[in-house]
Amino acid sequence: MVKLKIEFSGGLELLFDKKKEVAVDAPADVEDSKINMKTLIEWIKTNLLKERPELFVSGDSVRPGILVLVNDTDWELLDQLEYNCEDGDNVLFISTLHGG
Amino acid sequence: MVKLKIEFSGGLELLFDKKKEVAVDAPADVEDSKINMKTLIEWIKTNLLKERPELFVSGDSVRPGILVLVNDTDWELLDQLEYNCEDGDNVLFISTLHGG
Amino acid sequence: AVPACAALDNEQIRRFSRHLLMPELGVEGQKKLLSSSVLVVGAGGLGSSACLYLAAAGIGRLGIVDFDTVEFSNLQRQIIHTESRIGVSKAQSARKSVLGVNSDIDCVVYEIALNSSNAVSIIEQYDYVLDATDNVATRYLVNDACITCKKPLISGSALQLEGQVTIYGHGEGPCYRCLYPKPPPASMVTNCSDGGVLGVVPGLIGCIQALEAIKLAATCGTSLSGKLMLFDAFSCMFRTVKLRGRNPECIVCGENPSITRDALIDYVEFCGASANDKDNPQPTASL
Amino acid sequence: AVPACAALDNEQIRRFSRHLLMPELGVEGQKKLLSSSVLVVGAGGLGSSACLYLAAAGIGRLGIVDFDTVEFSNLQRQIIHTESRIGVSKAQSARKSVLGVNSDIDCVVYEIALNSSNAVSIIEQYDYVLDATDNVATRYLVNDACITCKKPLISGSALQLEGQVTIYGHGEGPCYRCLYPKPPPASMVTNCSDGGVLGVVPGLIGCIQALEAIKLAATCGTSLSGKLMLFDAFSCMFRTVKLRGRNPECIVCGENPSITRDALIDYVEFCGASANDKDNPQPTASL
Ligand SMILES: [Zn+2]
Ligand SMILES: [Zn+2]
Repeated sequence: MVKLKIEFSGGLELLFDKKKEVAVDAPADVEDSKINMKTLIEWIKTNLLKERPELFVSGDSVRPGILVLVNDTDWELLDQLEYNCEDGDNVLFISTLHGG
Repeated sequence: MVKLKIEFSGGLELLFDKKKEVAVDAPADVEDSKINMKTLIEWIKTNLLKERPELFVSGDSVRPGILVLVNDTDWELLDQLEYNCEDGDNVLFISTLHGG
Repeated sequence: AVPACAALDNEQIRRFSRHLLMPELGVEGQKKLLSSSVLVVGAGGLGSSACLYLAAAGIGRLGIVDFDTVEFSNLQRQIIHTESRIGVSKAQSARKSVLGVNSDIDCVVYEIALNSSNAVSIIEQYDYVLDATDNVATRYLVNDACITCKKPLISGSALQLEGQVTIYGHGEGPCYRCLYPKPPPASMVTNCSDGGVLGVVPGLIGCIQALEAIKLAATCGTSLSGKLMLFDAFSCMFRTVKLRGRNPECIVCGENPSITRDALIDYVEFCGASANDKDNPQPTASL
Repeated sequence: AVPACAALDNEQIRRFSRHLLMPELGVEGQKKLLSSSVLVVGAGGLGSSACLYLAAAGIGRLGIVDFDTVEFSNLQRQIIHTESRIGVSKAQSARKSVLGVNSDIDCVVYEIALNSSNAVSIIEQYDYVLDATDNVATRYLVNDACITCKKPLISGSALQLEGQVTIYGHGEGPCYRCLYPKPPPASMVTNCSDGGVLGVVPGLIGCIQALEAIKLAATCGTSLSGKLMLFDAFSCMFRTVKLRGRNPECIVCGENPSITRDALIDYVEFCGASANDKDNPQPTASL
């Protein structure tokens, strides 16, 4: 199991029972102690998402308009879907706001 | 030696060569690896303070109007002058602002 | 303190539609705002944005205390005033601007300097108080009057490129005196006349004060009580630190207070400084 | 873009004394502000506080773009407008308020909807641009026009109890398209008309946008370029995260851009949504 803090912001929390922050034990799929980001997104979709999956995922990634931050760093700087999350990682999904 | 991050805010940085943040190796005086807060204040006064000590210290503590935070927590919740700082601690000195 | 309304009228529904759409606020939250009263002490840099956003949000009664008049050098940050109101009472000028945005609120002005004799009788008429003043003596006075009247105090301050916000006298959180039992030496106090301030910094802090008052009034969200928010405009970084709790020994909010609502002290004497930003220039001041 | 002044005149010295006192700004910083020009796209919730604080700070030329008119439901957050200006052009109303605070600036209004034909000719006249708009199509348009004109874009947004701020097209930082190469599906976009917004949240975000523009113009401090600031009003927490750098493959800021200043695209078609907060109500919208 991999112990992660998963956060949702920018309205995404509405898809997750209005929870902005969830502590999870996700199943390891890399070296017994890590979980690949692609697997994690699929796992979140199956285990945490409560409604309208098309507002969260698109193909095997997140939908356009969502940023993914691992430990407050854009996942584009960290191998994106190939990043392997480990114990203690904080994964934040942000939906961009457009209002003003 | 105890590795600490010392920060100054609210104008106090003017007494410390305009540095808002200093990484220091302070001499341990407790158990070879910790430094007592009272000793640390004296050490900062001797080693970091550049001018007007009366704007920083008063007796063996800080002057009225300065808050001390260890790892973002008020030192009053942590034994105040009796707290022993250890490797990695962040000590923040804030001068209260009154302007508006 | 303002009579609670049974329902929103059509004009209120139109005005506050963007609030009513939010589940966290909704009709019930808006009704609470309309039934609430807030006193803003100081119509300067902090008070400018705070008063405008409190009025726009529909706080039912807004009190504004300021004995000063608008000066040209205020306009670099005090966006509630205008060039045409130079020399006019700041409290009156602020009232004119807030009623321009929302004429439906009750806006009461106090063109006086708050002191030990008048503070309690004004503060007891409001639910929440914003400290938007600019000097140490008035900050102790406002604290003591709020604590003895059991009114939460949303305190903001700004200088140069930094700002600070917290809430005193709410829940288990401390009061100003719990944190600062002794005033700082008068020679070490810098105000905006001495040290300068980037205009938008108090503007931003005033917004946070208004936000925290709105959240308390609407009983929405978690407040800054027991926490101190620090802002550094140079790096655009915010940081929230955890403060001590209420001190049982505190002479105003503790178990055996020596300062009571009928026995406030002489704050100018206590601080050794004038309760006036302008009377006391400190040429050497940098702290 | 505004002629640099050799020295401050006496009126400017009086007006900006609180800036001149600060070592980080001083006379040189103030002169840079007076010689700078900033375009604010949108005179709504974000633009209200941003325009007022930019004007108060002495930005030499302030452009304001908005084709809309003031509506009653705007006054819950758009504190630059007034009840007496309902039905009036928002750009003109904003101009009146900013000149009230500082009549010494050059305030230019554009009572038009920005589009692919007019955006470049307006934006190229300014040093910095604030995105204070309320819809996805205009955000892509403003981004592309700023990037192709090499103007840093200070982007803010707000909805319900949250806000976001960043700077695009500055230094090694990304642009809007580097982060969001594909627009979100139109059915997933919520604006303030649909989802509501707590009025002071865009007010606060607009202050941060003004601050960042002032810092860039005065070359003071470190900017939010390459970083995204998130604000959650419910808990009053700010958080800054690190963004990717500029994408060499980006079709506007990359090495072989397909979008150029003479070949902007049709943004409404690109986003599949109208560039207008009001034309496109989304009853199911919550994202
Ligand atoms: Zn107390
Ligand atoms: Zn790009």
